[in-house]
Amino acid sequence: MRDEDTLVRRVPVKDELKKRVVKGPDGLEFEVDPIQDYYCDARPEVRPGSYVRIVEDLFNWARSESLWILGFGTGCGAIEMRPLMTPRFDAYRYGIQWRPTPRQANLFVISGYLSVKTLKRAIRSYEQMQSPKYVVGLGSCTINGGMYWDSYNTIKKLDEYLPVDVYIAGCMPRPEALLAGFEELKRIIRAGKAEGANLYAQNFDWYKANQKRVIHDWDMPDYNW
Amino acid sequence: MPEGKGHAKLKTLTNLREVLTVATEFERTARDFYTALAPKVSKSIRYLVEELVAEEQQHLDLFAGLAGRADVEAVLETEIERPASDRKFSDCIHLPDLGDNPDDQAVLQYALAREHAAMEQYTALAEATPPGALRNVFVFLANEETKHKNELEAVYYRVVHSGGV
Amino acid sequence: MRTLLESLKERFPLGPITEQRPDLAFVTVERETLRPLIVHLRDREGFTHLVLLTAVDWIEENLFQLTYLVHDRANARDIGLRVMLPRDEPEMESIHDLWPTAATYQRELKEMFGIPFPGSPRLDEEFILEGWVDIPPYRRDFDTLKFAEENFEHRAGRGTTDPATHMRERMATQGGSK
Amino acid sequence: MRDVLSPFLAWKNLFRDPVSIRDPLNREAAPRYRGFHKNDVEKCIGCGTCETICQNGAIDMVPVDGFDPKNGDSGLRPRIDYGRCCWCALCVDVCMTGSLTMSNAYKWVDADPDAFRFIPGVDAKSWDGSEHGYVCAEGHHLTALERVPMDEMEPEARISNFDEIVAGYDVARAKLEADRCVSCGLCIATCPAHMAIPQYIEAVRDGDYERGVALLYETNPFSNTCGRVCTHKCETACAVHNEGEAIAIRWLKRHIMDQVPQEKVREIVGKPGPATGRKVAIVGAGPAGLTAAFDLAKAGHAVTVYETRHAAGGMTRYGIPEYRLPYDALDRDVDVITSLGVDIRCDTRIGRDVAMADLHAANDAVVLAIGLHLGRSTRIPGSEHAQVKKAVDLLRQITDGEAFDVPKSAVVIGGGNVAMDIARSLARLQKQIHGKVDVTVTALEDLPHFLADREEVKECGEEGIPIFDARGPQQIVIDDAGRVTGLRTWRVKSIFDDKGRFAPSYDESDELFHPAEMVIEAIGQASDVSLLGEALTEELAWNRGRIAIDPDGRTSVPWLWSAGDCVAGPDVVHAVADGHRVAASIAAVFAERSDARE
Amino acid sequence: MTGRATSSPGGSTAASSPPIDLSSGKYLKLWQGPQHPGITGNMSVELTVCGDEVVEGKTHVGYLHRGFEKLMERRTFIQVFPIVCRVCVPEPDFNEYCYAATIEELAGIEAPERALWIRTLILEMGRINSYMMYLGGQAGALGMGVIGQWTTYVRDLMLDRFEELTGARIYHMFILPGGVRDGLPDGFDGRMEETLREIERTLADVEDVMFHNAVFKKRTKGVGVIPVDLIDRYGVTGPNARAAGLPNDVRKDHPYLVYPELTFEPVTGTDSDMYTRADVRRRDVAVSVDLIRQIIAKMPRTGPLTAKLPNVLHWKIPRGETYVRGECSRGEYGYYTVTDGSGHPRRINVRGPSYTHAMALLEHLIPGTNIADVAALMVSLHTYPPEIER
Repeated sequence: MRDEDTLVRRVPVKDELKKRVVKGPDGLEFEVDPIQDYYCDARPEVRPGSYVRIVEDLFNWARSESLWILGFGTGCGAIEMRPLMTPRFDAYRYGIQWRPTPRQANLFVISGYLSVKTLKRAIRSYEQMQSPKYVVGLGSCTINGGMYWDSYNTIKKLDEYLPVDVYIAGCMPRPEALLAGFEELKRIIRAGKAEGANLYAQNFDWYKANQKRVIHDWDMPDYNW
Repeated sequence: MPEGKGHAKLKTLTNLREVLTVATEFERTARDFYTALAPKVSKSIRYLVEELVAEEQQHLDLFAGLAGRADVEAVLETEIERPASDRKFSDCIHLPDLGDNPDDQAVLQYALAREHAAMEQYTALAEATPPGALRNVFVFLANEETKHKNELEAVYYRVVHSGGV
Repeated sequence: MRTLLESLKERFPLGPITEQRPDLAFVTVERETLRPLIVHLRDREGFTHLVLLTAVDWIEENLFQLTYLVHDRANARDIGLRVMLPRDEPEMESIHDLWPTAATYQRELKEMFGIPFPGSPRLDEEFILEGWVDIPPYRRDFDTLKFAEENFEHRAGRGTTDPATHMRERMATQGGSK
Repeated sequence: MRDVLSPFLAWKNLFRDPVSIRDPLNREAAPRYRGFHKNDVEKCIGCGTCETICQNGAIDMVPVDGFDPKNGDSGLRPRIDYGRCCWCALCVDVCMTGSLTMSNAYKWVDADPDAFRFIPGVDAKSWDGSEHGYVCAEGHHLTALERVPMDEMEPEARISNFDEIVAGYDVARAKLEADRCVSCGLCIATCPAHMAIPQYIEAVRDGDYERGVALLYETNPFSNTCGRVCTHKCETACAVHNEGEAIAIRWLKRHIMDQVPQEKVREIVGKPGPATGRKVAIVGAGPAGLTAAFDLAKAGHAVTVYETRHAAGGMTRYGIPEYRLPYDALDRDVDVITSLGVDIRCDTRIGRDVAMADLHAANDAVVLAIGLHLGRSTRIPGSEHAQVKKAVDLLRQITDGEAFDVPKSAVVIGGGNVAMDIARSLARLQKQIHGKVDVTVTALEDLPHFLADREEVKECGEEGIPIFDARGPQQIVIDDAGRVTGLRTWRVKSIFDDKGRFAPSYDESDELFHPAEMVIEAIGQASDVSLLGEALTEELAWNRGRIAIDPDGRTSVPWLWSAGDCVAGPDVVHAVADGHRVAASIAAVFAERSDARE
Repeated sequence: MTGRATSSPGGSTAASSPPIDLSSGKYLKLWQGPQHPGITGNMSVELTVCGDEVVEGKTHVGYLHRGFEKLMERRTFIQVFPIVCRVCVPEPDFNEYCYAATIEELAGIEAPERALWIRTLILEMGRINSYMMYLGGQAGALGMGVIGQWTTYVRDLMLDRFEELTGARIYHMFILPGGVRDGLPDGFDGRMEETLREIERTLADVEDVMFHNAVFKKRTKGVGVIPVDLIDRYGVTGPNARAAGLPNDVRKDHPYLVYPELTFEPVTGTDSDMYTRADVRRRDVAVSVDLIRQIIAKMPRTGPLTAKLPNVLHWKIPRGETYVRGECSRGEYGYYTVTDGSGHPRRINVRGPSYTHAMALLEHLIPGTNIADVAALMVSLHTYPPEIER
C-alpha cells in the first residue's frame, strides 16, 4: 500500500490552486485558499428510506420510470447512446432521457474505460448528482479493464471507485443491450436494491482511499456538492 | 469317471450326466497338468501357466456347481446324440509332452487347442439338444469356453505379436 | 525522388537513406542539420506540410529517433527526416516557429518520451497525462503491464493452466508407470 | 426569403411512418454478428491457442470435470472473461479444431461484476443453441494447414541401393514448416521422452540451431536417430492435425541435428560431471541403455556398456535398414555418448563372456536394456524349414554384412514396421543381385489396423512390393524335394471381436498361395532373458512375461534396473525415455546411499 | 489588455504575448468540458473570457488516453489488429486500413484485389457515418436538434449494413492485415441501395432545413475562418482545407486501394468559414454515396479475401519503417509504423487529423469569438478527441 500523502505531494499543486492574495473590487486585499474556499466540502450522508414501505415502493417506482442520464460520455461507449436518444431506438419512451448537468441527472453511465484523468472528473460529476443516484458500467472495460487491461492510464475495476448498480457486457454493447441494462436497473430500483449512493456514503473512506491511490494529482475536496 | 478313457465312449448316444462327467474330468486333468507344468517353465512365463491353473480351477468349480443344480439334476439322464467333435474333445484329455522347458508360445498354443475343442464340443451339443433347460446348460458351457478361448487368443496376440511394430 | 535526394546530398551532410517507396524516403541527419534542411525542404522544395513529428526509442542502442515527416503536395511525396539523439541527453531544437502545430507534437514528446524542446510553447504543461509520477510512459523501459498491475486492482479469481504442464502432470498420474 | 421558409419543410415528416423499432429489447442481431461465445467442448482439444492469440488476456484454460487429459487433448477448456473480451473473434479464427464459434446473442446484464466469466459449452447459456453468429469464413485460416513437402528419392532411384530416402528439410523449408507450429505443447505429454517440442521448433524458426541442439539433448541423446525413425506419436497429438496436416516434428528434429557440425554438438553437450566414483554397468547398447549411460556419465558416474553385437545401437542399428537410418547418423549419436567417457564393449555377451553375477559384484548398479532380439515364429506347419527365416535375424545379417543367399522370391509374414523393413531390404538386395524385385507381404491385420507407419506402407507399395492384408498364414508349402515353394493363407474375416480383442476368424474358402523361395516371419519379437541365468530369473519378480519394474524402472532386485524395449515394448523414443528414467532412479539411489553414509 | 484577444498569426500561445492577469478582475476562466453538452467527445477547452468574448482558449485532452501506442508495442502484429480501431470511435475503419497497409508494406504482403474493393467500400461507408454524426452535431451545437435526429437515424441504417457485412456495429475489426475477413452477404447490394436512397433523401431534407436556414447561415457564415495561408502551417487537412479552396484529398493526391478506378472529384469550397466547411462535408456525403454505388457495381465477387500470412502467432517483420495515409472524413489519417525484426511493432504513431485541428488550430481560432460560438466552432473543425491522445 502506498502512502497517499506522499503521492499527492509528488505532484506539485497547480499555481491557480495555490493560496494567494487577491484584490477585491472594493480595493481590499484578502487571501484565498482555492481548495478550501471555492468549494463546499462536506461528507455525503446516508439517506434513510421512507418509514412507510408502500411510500418507498411508490418512490422507487417513480425513480425507476424516470432515469435521467448524465450526458457525460466518458469513453467510447458513449457513441451507442446517440442512437438511443434518436427515433430509431427512442429510449425516451422507456422514461429515459439525457440531461446536460449532474444536478438534473440521477443515472451516470460510465461508458467504458475510465482514464485516471477522467476518473477524477467522473467522481466529481457523480458527487454533484442528487441522491438517489445510480451508476451503470457499460462494457467489458468497466468490469475488469477490458482490452485496456494492461494500460497504465485506465482503471480496471470500476466498483473500486464508484458504487455500480448494473454492468452491461460487450465491447461495445449495442443500444439494445444498453436498454436491457436500463430495464434491469429499473427492476433493481423497484426492488429497493439500488443503494449505490448510500453505499458510497457508508464506505466513503474506502472509496476515497481507492480514488486517491490512482489519482495522484488530487487537488479537490473530498466531497463537493 | 473311472472308465471314461476316451475312445471307449464311442457310441452314438450319451446322456448329460456323462457329458458333465467327461467335462469335469477334462478340466481337472487340465488343472493338474498346468499345476505340474508351472515349476518347469521359466519364471518369466510362469504367470501364463498359473493363470491357466486358476482358470481351469474356476471351470471345475463351475461344473461341480452345475451338477448340483435342481433344474440340471432333472435332465441329467436325458439321452442326447453324441456330437462329431466328441472325438477331438476327448483327445484333449490326453496330455501332451511339451518338453522340459516349454516357451510361452507352446503353452499358449496347447491351451488354445484345448479351449477350442471344448468350445466346439459344447456348441455341437447345444445344437443337438432340443430347446429347454438342457440346451441352456450347453449354450452356457459353450459361451464359457468361447470366452475363455477369446481371452487366450488376446493373450496370444499380445505375447507372440508383441514387438511386431 | 532520386534527383531530389541527390541534390540534397550536395547541400547537406546526409546519413543513411532508405527509399521505402517511390513516394516516400527516410533520411538520417545530424541534430544540427535538421533545421536548415527542413527549412530548405519547406521553402524551396515544396514540402510545406508537416505530417507528423514523433519519436522511436531504440533503447538497445541508447538512442531516440525523432522522425519529422514532411509532405510535398505538388509532387505527392514524403520525406521522413530521422534525427538520432542520445537517450541520456536528448534535447532538440524546437521548430514551432516553422509550423505552429509542431508545438503540440513537441509537447507530447516531452511528456511521453521526456525529450525537451527548449522554447516550445507550453512545453512543460501537462498534455495528456495528469499527475504522472513515473518515467515517461512511451519509453521502452517503462513496463505498462507491471505499472497497471501495481497501481490498479484487477478482478480476482482469474488463473490459467498451461496445457503442456497440465497434461504431463495429469497423464503421469493416470498412466501409472507408463 | 427561402432561408426563412425552407426550415419549415421539416414539417413534412409529420406524415411519415415512425422509424422506431417497436421492440428493441428483442431485436436479433445480424447473422454474422460477433456475439457471445459458443464452444463445442467435445471437439475442443484445449490447446490454448485461443488464449495465446487473445490480446486482452481474456481467456484462461481451466480443467473441466469430465474432460481428462488424453493424447491430443489437454482436458482444459477455455474460460472467457467478459470483463476483458473485445469480441474481435481472433480466438474463433485461430481455433485449431473449429470448435470455438460465436452466437449472435449480445445481451448480458448483471449487477454482479464477477458474473461475467464462463466456460462456453460447459456453463449452459441461452445462446448455446443459436444458429447464427460469427464463424470463420470458408478457407480463412490464420495458420497454415498443409505440411511443407520434403524431397525424397523416387522409387526407381532408391530400390537398387540402401541410400537414405528422405533428403531432410533445407533451411528455408524447415523455417516454413516450423512456422506452422502453434506452440500449444499438446505433443509434449504424448512424447514418451517429453521433449521440448515447441521450444526446439521455435529454435528452427529463429535459425538458432545451437539452442535447438541444446534443447534436444536435454531430453534425447538420440536425436539423429529419432529425427529419422521415431514413431512420432507426437504428430498424432498435434493440434494442427485436427484441421490440417500435423507439423513434421520428426523431420524438424532431424533438421536441427543436420545443421550443426558434430564437434559443435559435442561442445554443446559438454563434459561429463566430476567423477563420483560410482560404477554402473549397462547391458545392451541400444537407445535405452545408451541414454541411461549418457545421463549417468553426465552425472559423473563411470559407465560401462556391454553389447553382444559388433556395434552399438541395438535395434536402431540391427533392426532398422540403412535407407531409413544411415549408420553414420546413428554413429553420430553414439559418438556424443562415448565422448562423455562411456565405455562401450562390443562383442561381449553377458552370460557367455561375462556373468551377471560379476557385473553385480563390480558395479554399484546394473541396467538391463537388452531389447527384443528374438524373432517369434508362427509355428504353422513348415515353419521349421531352413528357408523360413526370422526377420530380425535376417536384418542383423544384412547390417553385419554377412553373406546369405538372397532368394529370387520371398514372402514376408507380418504387418509391422519390421515386416516392411525386411521386405524392402530384401527387395533392394534382389534388385542388386537378381535385377528384379519379387517380395510379397502378407499380414494378419487389414490395412487400417496395420502397426506399420503409413509412410512405410506407402513406400513399400511404391517399391513394387505387393501387400496382401488380412491374410492368415496357414502353411508353408514344401515340395517333394524339400524346398519351400510358398505360403498358403486364408482370408481373415475379422481380426478383432466386438470388444476389440484379438479373435481372428478365417474364411477357409478364400485361400491364396503365395509362391516364394523363402518365407520370412516378422510377426513379433521376444526378449532373450536367458542371459540372466536361472538363479536371477527365479529371484526376479516378473510381470506377464517381462521383468517387473517399479515406475522408476527398478526391478525387485535392488541392484538391478531394467529399461527399454525388453520392459516397455518396442519404441525408440520410449526406450530413450526409459533410459532417462532409470538413470534418474539410479542417481537418486546413489544420492540416498551417500546421505546414509554421512 | 483586451487587445490580446486578436492574437497575432504567430499562434495564440506564443510566449511573447502579454500574460493575462487574472487578478485584474477583467477576466474569467470558464471550463467547457469534459462534462459539458457543448463539447465534442470527452475533452475540454479552458476559456478565458472577457465579457462574452473569449480572449484565450486552451484545449485540454487526455481524458480518453489509453496509451494505445504503448499497448501496441506489447502486442503481436495480429493482436494489434483488434485494438487499432478503438483509436477512433466514429470512424474506426481507417485505423484498420492504415495499420494493415503499413504492416503489409513492411512484411511484403499484397492483399488480394477483392479485399481492396471491400476495404474501399467499408471506408466510404464509414465516411458517411462520420459525416452524419458531424451534421447532427453541427446543427445541434447551434440548437437545431432535429437534424441530429435525422442523421443519427440514417447513420443507424448504415450501421445495420456494417453489422451484416462485418459482424459488428461500431468496432468492425474486419480489415485484417492481408485482406478482409469475409465477402458481402447475400442481398447486400439491394439493402445498401435502399440505405443510400434514404441517405440521399435525408441529405435533401438537411439541405432544406439546415443549409437554407437563416439562423444557421447567420451563425456560421464568416465565423471561424481559416485563412488559406494557415492551412499548411497548422497542418490542416481534409474538408477543413478543402473549404478553403485547396483540392487536398489523399484519395486523389495519393490514390490508394481502388480509388484510381473510381470517378469522383474532391469537393471544395471558397469561404473557409463554418458554413462552407459544413457544406463541403454535406456534398462529400453525396460523393461517398456515388462512390459506394460505383464500388458495388464494379467490385469482383469471387476470388480470395486474404493473402497468405505467415503463422500469426509468431509473425516477425524485418526492421523497417513506413507511413501510410488515407483520407478520412476529417482529413489525413495515417499510421507511422516502425518494426525491428521482432514479433511486435517497435513503434506505431497514429496521425489523426484532429491532432492538429483540435489543438493548435482551435486554440488559434478561438480568441475573439463569442462564448456561444465556441462549441459550434469546435464541431465545425470536426474533431474526435480519442485520435488526439490515443
